[in-house]
Amino acid sequence: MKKIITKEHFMELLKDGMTIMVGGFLANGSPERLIDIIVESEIKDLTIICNDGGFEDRGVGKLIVSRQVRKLIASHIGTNPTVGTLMQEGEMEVELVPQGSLAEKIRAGGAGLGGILTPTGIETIVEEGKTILEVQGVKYLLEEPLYADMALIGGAIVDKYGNLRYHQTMRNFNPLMAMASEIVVVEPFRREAVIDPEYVVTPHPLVDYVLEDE
Amino acid sequence: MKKIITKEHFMELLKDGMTIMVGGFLANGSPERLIDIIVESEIKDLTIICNDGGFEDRGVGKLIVSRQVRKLIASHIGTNPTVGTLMQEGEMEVELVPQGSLAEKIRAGGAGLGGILTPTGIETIVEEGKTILEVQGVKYLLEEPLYADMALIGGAIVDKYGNLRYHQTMRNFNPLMAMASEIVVVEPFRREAVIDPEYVVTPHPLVDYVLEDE
Amino acid sequence: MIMEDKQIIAKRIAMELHDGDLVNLGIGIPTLVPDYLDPKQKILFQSENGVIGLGPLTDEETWLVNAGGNKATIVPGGSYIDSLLSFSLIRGGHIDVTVLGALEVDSQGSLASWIVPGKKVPGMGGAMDLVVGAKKVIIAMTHTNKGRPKILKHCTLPLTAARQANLIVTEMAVIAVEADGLHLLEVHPDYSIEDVLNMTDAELIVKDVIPMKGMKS
Amino acid sequence: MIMEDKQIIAKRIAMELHDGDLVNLGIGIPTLVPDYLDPKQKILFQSENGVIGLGPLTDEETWLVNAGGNKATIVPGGSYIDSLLSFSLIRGGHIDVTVLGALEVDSQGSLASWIVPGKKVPGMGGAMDLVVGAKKVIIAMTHTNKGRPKILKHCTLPLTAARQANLIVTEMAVIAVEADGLHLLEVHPDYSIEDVLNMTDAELIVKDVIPMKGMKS
Repeated sequence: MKKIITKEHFMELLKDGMTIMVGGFLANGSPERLIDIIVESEIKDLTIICNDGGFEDRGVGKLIVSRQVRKLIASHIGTNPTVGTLMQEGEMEVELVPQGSLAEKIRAGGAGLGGILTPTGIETIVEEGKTILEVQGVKYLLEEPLYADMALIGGAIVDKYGNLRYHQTMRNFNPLMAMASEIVVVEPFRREAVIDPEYVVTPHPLVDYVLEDE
Repeated sequence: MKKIITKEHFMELLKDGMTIMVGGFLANGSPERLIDIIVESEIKDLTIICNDGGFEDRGVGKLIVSRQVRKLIASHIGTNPTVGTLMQEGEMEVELVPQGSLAEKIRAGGAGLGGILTPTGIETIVEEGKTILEVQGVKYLLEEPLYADMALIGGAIVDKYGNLRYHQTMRNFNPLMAMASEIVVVEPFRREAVIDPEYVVTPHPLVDYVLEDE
Repeated sequence: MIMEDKQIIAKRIAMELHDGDLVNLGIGIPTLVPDYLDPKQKILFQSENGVIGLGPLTDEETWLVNAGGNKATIVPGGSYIDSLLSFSLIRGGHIDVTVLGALEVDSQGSLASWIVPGKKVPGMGGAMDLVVGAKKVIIAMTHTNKGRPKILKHCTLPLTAARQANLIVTEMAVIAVEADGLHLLEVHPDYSIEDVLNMTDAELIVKDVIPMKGMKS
Repeated sequence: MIMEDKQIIAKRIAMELHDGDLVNLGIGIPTLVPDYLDPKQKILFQSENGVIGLGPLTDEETWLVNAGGNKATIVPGGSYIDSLLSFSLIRGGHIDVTVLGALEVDSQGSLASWIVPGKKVPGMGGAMDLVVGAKKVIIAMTHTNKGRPKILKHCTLPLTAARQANLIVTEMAVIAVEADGLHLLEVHPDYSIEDVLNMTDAELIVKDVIPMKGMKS
């Protein structure tokens, strides 16, 4: 049985300046309750790694609107106008990464790799400042690993051991992030007694905490 | 519904000099019937990519005993004495790759990557002839992608669409190889009407052929 | 019935899809393509956020969304995958066709679609991986933007990828990107070849042009 | 009851495992370690071929095998994974302890275990990834081979990895690999410190040595 974590205990884990990975794709599969607690905590200067900027009232977008984010690493920010505003005001730094490269960078962090070579971004501004290597006659960009202090996992069906699988498209980045962070906190979408060993997506040793039900 | 392939049709796909990936770990999850058909076909000069050399009477070991293999790429060959014999006689080339690097090389081939950087093998003879890169102060080996003409998949539970999941530990290298080959042929371990969309491991567009039942 | 420009584009692109194809549709015009497919055709759609076998939109309660975040369905035989496998399929050449919009395409097949510096920075999302990885890249876009050509000698905006587009479909024309340049293949019956040439900044190779398939004037 | 050398090693290593640890056991001596664990201890075993929560061996019909290819079981809460995730966990530092045999270990913690050139070439299997990736690497081996020390100043065989071993457990001694060299921590009651020094080629730092935990003379 994984440690059930209360809202209060989760708040104690939060610190200014943390790097936090947040699952979800346009907030689908994002852990909304955990995000709300971070908003309430008022910690600041966060680096957030997420597929996108979410919406102003959903997903990581709420952290951006509350001005707790110093840097956002994402593939897409078009759905949250506040991101653009804060960027222009110089209040928040945004690092845009192609979605497939973002997935690979997070996986590399979780899998102990020093990076991966991708053809994506070659001859675009994405290659600026990055190492280019030629392998078997083709040019690739070296994308380096990402690792975070904490991962917040949503969309998860959680069993009593803390094993996870995911509901529908809420899977997205969640299983990758559960590999690539020091502390992994899960907000259950639903509970199941025991997930069949064949169907587990994230094995329970990767999970540190499961948020208690409301 | 995927194309059901007969023994005769499968034989027509076989050619001298092919590179073939074969799933399985010490023959657990290896497609024994497909291997037997290759033995019967008498094609030769094969390059076989498999976790290990199997046994003399099980798994890819049968292809080695029948002297159809020119080169074996594997992580372990200790369970099949014929491998050592053929190596010493200069009849067969063996490229030993750390098991985790072998998995990454196959994945890189299937995922369109130019390779991955791994700390495994640094300061050992595995690094010979390979590019070494330093990232964030740590040295890594560049392991390049592997791609094959054909993948032979075993241990698979196959549904009517050709979706796959795998029975117990027979999963091993099978899902990786199904991504990294021009032609993917599956030998079913068992059939299921429809695999739940949440439980599919290898989506059916990756599968070209399913071997007919005996 | 008069078709709007975007419907013309979607209808024509639908004719480029074939049984057994695994297809990724970008947001915007590409999402209209399925409206013009014969239901008997066996086209399978991939959604970058993690679906093989995306079905039509729905109003039902569901947590299945498409790449635009809209509630959708899954077809029989479909599956859910994570972002890693989704982009491994995309970058690894397992997607037969990707259809996406663009702000500019040039004579080499380079395209720009994700940023207008100083104005609009939505981000590249999955577009860079899709155009690099898919076997065939079809650009679905209006021929001009406020009267200005979008098919240029050289892209002026930051690229999504260099030399990756294979086919450009607009409301005026179908243009193939070949090693020797852009070939004008088809022209919509409402326009002349000259109209197309006038509205195109890039050189077009004009040889054996036919009326746009499936269109009436 | 007189314990065999390999049982001494396994029993002592069992004391190094703690509740909540995710542990990978190599073939040979390491597979004996679970025999000496208290069933109440919550140690989870990972098998490189794709199991989280490997249980005891079995004679029942099953397709679940361990890394030695032997029929085994899975504990409640366990899961099956593919080789990619298995080695991502291994290389990514998600395994707390790996226990494996070696032919040689040296004063820097470098080890050789997978090849005797010209004689035996079994291959490295998963060993190279395991020793590089696991948080703690415990070497389980007999102190000598045919009377010759296996703990050397410098390995003579091709390495499995450089500077990765953390603890060496033999039937004679427990030795920690630290930045300043090898520390002799414990000596089995059947041997003296001098016996251990005589049978060890590498320098050992001898300070506060205690009798090997859990052993009687």
